[in-house]
Amino acid sequence: MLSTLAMSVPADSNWINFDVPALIQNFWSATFDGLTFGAIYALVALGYTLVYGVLNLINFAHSEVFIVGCYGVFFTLSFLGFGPSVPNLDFWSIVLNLVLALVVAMVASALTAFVVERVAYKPLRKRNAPRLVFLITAIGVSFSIQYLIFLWRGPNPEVALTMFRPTPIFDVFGTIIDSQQLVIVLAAVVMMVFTDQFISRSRTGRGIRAVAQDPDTATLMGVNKERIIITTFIIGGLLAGAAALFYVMRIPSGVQYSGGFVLGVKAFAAAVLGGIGNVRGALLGGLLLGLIGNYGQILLGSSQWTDVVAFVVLVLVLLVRPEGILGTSLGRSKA
Amino acid sequence: MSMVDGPTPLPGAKASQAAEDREAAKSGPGTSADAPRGGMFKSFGARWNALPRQQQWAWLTIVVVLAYLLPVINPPLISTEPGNNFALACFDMARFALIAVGLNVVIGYAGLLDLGYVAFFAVGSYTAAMLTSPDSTFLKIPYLWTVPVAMAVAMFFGVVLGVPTLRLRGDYLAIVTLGFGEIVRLLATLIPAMNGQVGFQNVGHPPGLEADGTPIFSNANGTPWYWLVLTVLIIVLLLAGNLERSRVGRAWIAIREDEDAAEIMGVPTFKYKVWAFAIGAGVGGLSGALFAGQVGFVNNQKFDVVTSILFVAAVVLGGAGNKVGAVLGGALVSYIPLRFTAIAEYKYLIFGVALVLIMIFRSQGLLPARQRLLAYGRLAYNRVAASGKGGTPPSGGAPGTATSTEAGA
Amino acid sequence: MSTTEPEMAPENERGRSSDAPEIDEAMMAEQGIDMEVAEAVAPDREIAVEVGDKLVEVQNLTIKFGGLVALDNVSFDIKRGEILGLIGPNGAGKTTCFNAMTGVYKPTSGKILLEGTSIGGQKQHKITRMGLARTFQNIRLFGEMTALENVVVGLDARHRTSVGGALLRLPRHIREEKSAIERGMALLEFVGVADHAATLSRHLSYGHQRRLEIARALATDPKVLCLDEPAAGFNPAEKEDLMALIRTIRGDGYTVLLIEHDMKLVMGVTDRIVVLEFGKKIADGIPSAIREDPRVVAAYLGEPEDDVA
Amino acid sequence: MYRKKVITSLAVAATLGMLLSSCANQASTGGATTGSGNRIDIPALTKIDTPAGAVLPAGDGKGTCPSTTTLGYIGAETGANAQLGINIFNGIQLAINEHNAANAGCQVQFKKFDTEGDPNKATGPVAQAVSEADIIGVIGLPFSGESKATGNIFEQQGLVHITPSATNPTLTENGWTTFFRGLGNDAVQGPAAAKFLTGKLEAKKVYLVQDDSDYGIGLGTATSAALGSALAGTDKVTTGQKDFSAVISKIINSKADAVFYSGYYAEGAPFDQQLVGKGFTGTFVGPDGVKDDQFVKLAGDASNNAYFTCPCIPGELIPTFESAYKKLANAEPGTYSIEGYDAATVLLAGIDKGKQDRASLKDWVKNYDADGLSKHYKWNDKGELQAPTVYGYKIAAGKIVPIGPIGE
Repeated sequence: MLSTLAMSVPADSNWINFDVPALIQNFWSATFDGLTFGAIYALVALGYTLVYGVLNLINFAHSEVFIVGCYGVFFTLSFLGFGPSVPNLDFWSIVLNLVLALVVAMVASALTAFVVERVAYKPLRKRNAPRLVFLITAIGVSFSIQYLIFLWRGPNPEVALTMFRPTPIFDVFGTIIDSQQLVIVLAAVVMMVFTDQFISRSRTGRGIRAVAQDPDTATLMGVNKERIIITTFIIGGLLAGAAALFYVMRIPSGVQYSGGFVLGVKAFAAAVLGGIGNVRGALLGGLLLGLIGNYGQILLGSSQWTDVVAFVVLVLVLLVRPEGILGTSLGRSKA
Repeated sequence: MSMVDGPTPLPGAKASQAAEDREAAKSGPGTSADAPRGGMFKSFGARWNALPRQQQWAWLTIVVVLAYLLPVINPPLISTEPGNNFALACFDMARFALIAVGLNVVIGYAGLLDLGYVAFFAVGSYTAAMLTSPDSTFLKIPYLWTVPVAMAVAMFFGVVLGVPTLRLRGDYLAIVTLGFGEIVRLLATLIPAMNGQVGFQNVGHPPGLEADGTPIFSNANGTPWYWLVLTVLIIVLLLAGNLERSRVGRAWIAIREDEDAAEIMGVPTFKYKVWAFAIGAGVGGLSGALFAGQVGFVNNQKFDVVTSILFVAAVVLGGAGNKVGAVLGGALVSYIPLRFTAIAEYKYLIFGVALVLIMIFRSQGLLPARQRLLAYGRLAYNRVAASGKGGTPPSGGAPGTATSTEAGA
Repeated sequence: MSTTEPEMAPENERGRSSDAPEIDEAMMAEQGIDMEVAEAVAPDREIAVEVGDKLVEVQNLTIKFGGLVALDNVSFDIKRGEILGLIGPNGAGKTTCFNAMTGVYKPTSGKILLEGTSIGGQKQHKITRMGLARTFQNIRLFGEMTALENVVVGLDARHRTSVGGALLRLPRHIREEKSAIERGMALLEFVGVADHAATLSRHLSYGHQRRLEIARALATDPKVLCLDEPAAGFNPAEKEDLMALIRTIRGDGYTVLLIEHDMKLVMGVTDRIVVLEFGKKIADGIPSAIREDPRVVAAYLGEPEDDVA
Repeated sequence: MYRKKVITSLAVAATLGMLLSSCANQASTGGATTGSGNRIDIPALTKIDTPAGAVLPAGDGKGTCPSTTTLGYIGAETGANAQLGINIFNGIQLAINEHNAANAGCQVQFKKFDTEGDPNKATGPVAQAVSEADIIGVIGLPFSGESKATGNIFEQQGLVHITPSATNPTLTENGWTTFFRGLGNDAVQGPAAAKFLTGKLEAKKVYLVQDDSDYGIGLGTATSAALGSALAGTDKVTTGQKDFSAVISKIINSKADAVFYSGYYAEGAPFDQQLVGKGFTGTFVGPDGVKDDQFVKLAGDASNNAYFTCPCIPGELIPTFESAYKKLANAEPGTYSIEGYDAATVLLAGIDKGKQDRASLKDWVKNYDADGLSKHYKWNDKGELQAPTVYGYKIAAGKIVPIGPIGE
């Protein structure tokens, strides 16, 4: 695609420059920043992947499940007195407040996911509707939630919330890793490992895998399909709520009605990149997408390239591995 | 996926077999066929198909004449004035209808979910702009020539995108097309020759001057533009009808219904998917070029994912797979915010809620799809009906179209 | 019903001009047809009357999925003009073999030749055009199309109209569309679904759907017609009709490959039977011989027939 | 400033060239206490004089005109760009109300047309407006894109229009005789900003970051040219971008002591916030697109290092305008409210002088030469103001306050 476009452009415009020195100079900071954002992508991507695994549905409304979580964080922390300034609190009070915000966000997101499932998808499932219908419904739900928030909160982002001032922790290859990056990456990875173990070990997890593999047989074997589906949506919601906290931590002024959409698209791309339906694929895809975007924008000289690079890589990966890097396997084995 | 382990492709075929057999025996063949397709539209479709050809022709002529006269009549309740010039509103409705008809080929016929359709519209717009605007460094050609060029360029992009990605199935295609749409928009920003948000001014228009020296196709003059797009729309509808009632249309529907089975029945599915993509892209490019000519200014705004999704919404609202439905859906999606400017704030919310409600309660859209896939089907079906054994032909299923000229029905 | 003797050759020698079996005649009379299926499917085609030569050769076919060997070095032939049954217990590899022949799976090793040309690695639609058509175990009609349209999709495999030709309604398009209606209706009459030509296929009864699948496959003008458990879900009377139909098809000069669980049907209609078990061929012979074969008996005793359908 | 960002309230008022930056001696109160020692403290302006002879909408009260005489506003009323439009048409409404109250014999009508600020939607409303013969003058369109798309329609119909906020320099290169710009364009602001950075702010190495908008690119180009050797590097960001870590690491590695962000506050605010969060201690300067209370809200504490440039006038320092506006709109005057007010005043003065058809009103504006509340209005033959001014602003106690004209 790039080459064809390049041909159609007058020769005088060298609009692609590879700035290798800049990449070398900024390599480690790009890596750590990419991993931080990638971890957030990955948490949201899990929600897409789980629902896709069980229902074969791209839950386009998941980005709104996420943004509702962001508003949960915003209202909780605003209520607790957080604002644009660095809070004047001791370490444990901050931790306590953040945990509270985390819980509220997770509950808010999970509740949204639950309502979306019940109101929009369940009636369709009952009628055995074609998949396009599900997808359009998902898009409709996404628009509805987004613009409900728009009408309620207006077009502007909410006031910035600073949770704590990032302090340097490590110095790796001359680049500082700060406390914020560390908190986000560690917490996200812990949550994902927990989710992975839950899916593969617990009784409910086995049920999820069984439904993903073959809903009809799973039902015959005594698995309550409806309960599994709703559980899957709720797990996705909980993770999206957690992602919301880290997102607001990273981008304090990112709470906005439309804030979820772009991130949702990226997270979905991450899920596809890693292999949709695959829990570990979501982690891998998220981190990779974060890294690729960051390297790409530095190499090509402007952050306007981030999405172009990310999507081009996604397309290329899909051409080589049509089912993503790790393949689709939430209990599914395709011949 | 394995071919044999999949779910029963015709849901409940086995389970409901006995019931259907009984019903069929009782009521005679054919009559139960389209029972689920209820509602007032069904009776309309049935009545329409029952009309003799001459009457269908007469009604069609009236509808087309009324459509042409729409901006001249400027009917009081329907008019978008005083907020928006009604002739231009008509133009916008026709443009949206044209886009929806093109996208309907991709989504409605071939069942390929394209979430980046706006990219082809953008390619068409930019082609027309860059070949006519004084802000561009390219060679300049008369505007009317840019229209076929824009179609060709958009089709080329359709093929370039389609060949690698159409091997992917369903949802992967959705994300890849969505990504492609974003890439085109971002490249319009990144490539200096495409002028980013600065854009191209004074895009060309068809020749001709009014008595007072202003161009007939001035961007303030909606009526000639509307007539132009309406004419193009009718031609595209006729051609789409031709394709629908040919092996091409049958191949598309077969792919939509069961891609593996289609391939095994000898349909070169990949080739026809690329064709669907290319034809859809061509119509998108065509509408883009017409739009660029009317507005006279093209920049990188408004070629975003949300616009793509509005296009999809137009197709689905009208009834995916039905080209007349696509016209209706496209026109409505454009008309409602222009007419009810007071509710502009709410339009996306209304869209969202409407999409959900329509999908839940009327998932086949306002005008449910029923393609007529045989150019001479009426001959055969009439024979079946006449033989007395077949009962009445099913309402939607009596493809009463023997010539392409009815495509606009 | 095991009347079929190993008299494959004599019956087939009658080839296209054979007298149709009586059931078939009755059926055709009932529907007022006086046209043979070959006439409808391929009016211009020379049906090869020479029988007995190898039409399809499966040579040392092996298919592996990961570590699992689904087919292990299987070889057999389909001779022109015969009805070959492919049987075996569940999981024996019948459907895998079938899918390999129709291009769904790629052979890990070995070859499949149709009239001496390898079909391995060909695209599925090309294989269909080479002359190999199939039906599906679980019906896969195009649900939103009428019965007639379904059949015409099959006929399109032999059409040569281009996209441009269809767009502009060039003469070839018009010619092909007109003949498609005639031939499609003839095929529907042949399988007995003509009354429902205008009915959406998803609204057809189960039996009609099965028959329509056969008509659609026949429409592609195959050299070999592969039927994947065509009698699944049929009652005995329907099975009788189906057997008659298959015989008529063969009688008109088509070669048929039949996968079936129902032993009665297989024994009643086939000329020859290949038996698979655990991915290996364990027997190959005329029905009466297969019936006596101890290994086949053992294989089937291991799994009661009731479970199989 | 012409694009899709909502600008919320910040009072802006005006004087002309005679503004007294010298009388602005009061130190800023509190607030700006972030302790980067290398930051220059420039005192805030507290009051400015309005020109004594400023033309006001009321005029002499003796105007007469037909009751059908109508002025139009065409621009965003709804959508994401609504706030800017509301600021403008409230300013216009105020001017018309004052005029009609004082001139019983001339009751001018006011009609609004909604474009959502979208060039693709603008032709419908503009075509509608020009087709209504009673409309003899228009204030609009606020954004450059929509102005480009529709300028020729006004030209064809000879309908004069004054944009209160579209700043793209090329708009006056089209040969349109009906287009007039009521403020300085980007080509004026860029050099002023560069001079402000290297002069008053004493920056040695300036890193310039621009967004992908028409505005950001144009202003960025003008500024970087004027910065010359003080330019330490440039980068581009995207509208809607949330994460700026890659840009920031480049800036920090470049050891720049100031950043000029050529774009809008929606990206500028999180950018500055993340910049400071990553340990950047230099100053941050943004143009009128960034100068907004939303910036302070979104950037939080980080905004203390921020300065702004704007071709707009600090309207909140003109008490009469501020109180009248508040009474009408129940809100503080916003960015470009006074530009809308002044533009309407120019047209109303013409109507009172008997210029009551499109042709004569156009000539009136063309030859206009008088003070408005915010500045002196006299256009050159292309439709640009002859003497626009650019103001500098800073943040004090969480508020944006003017620090006087820059770039002179």
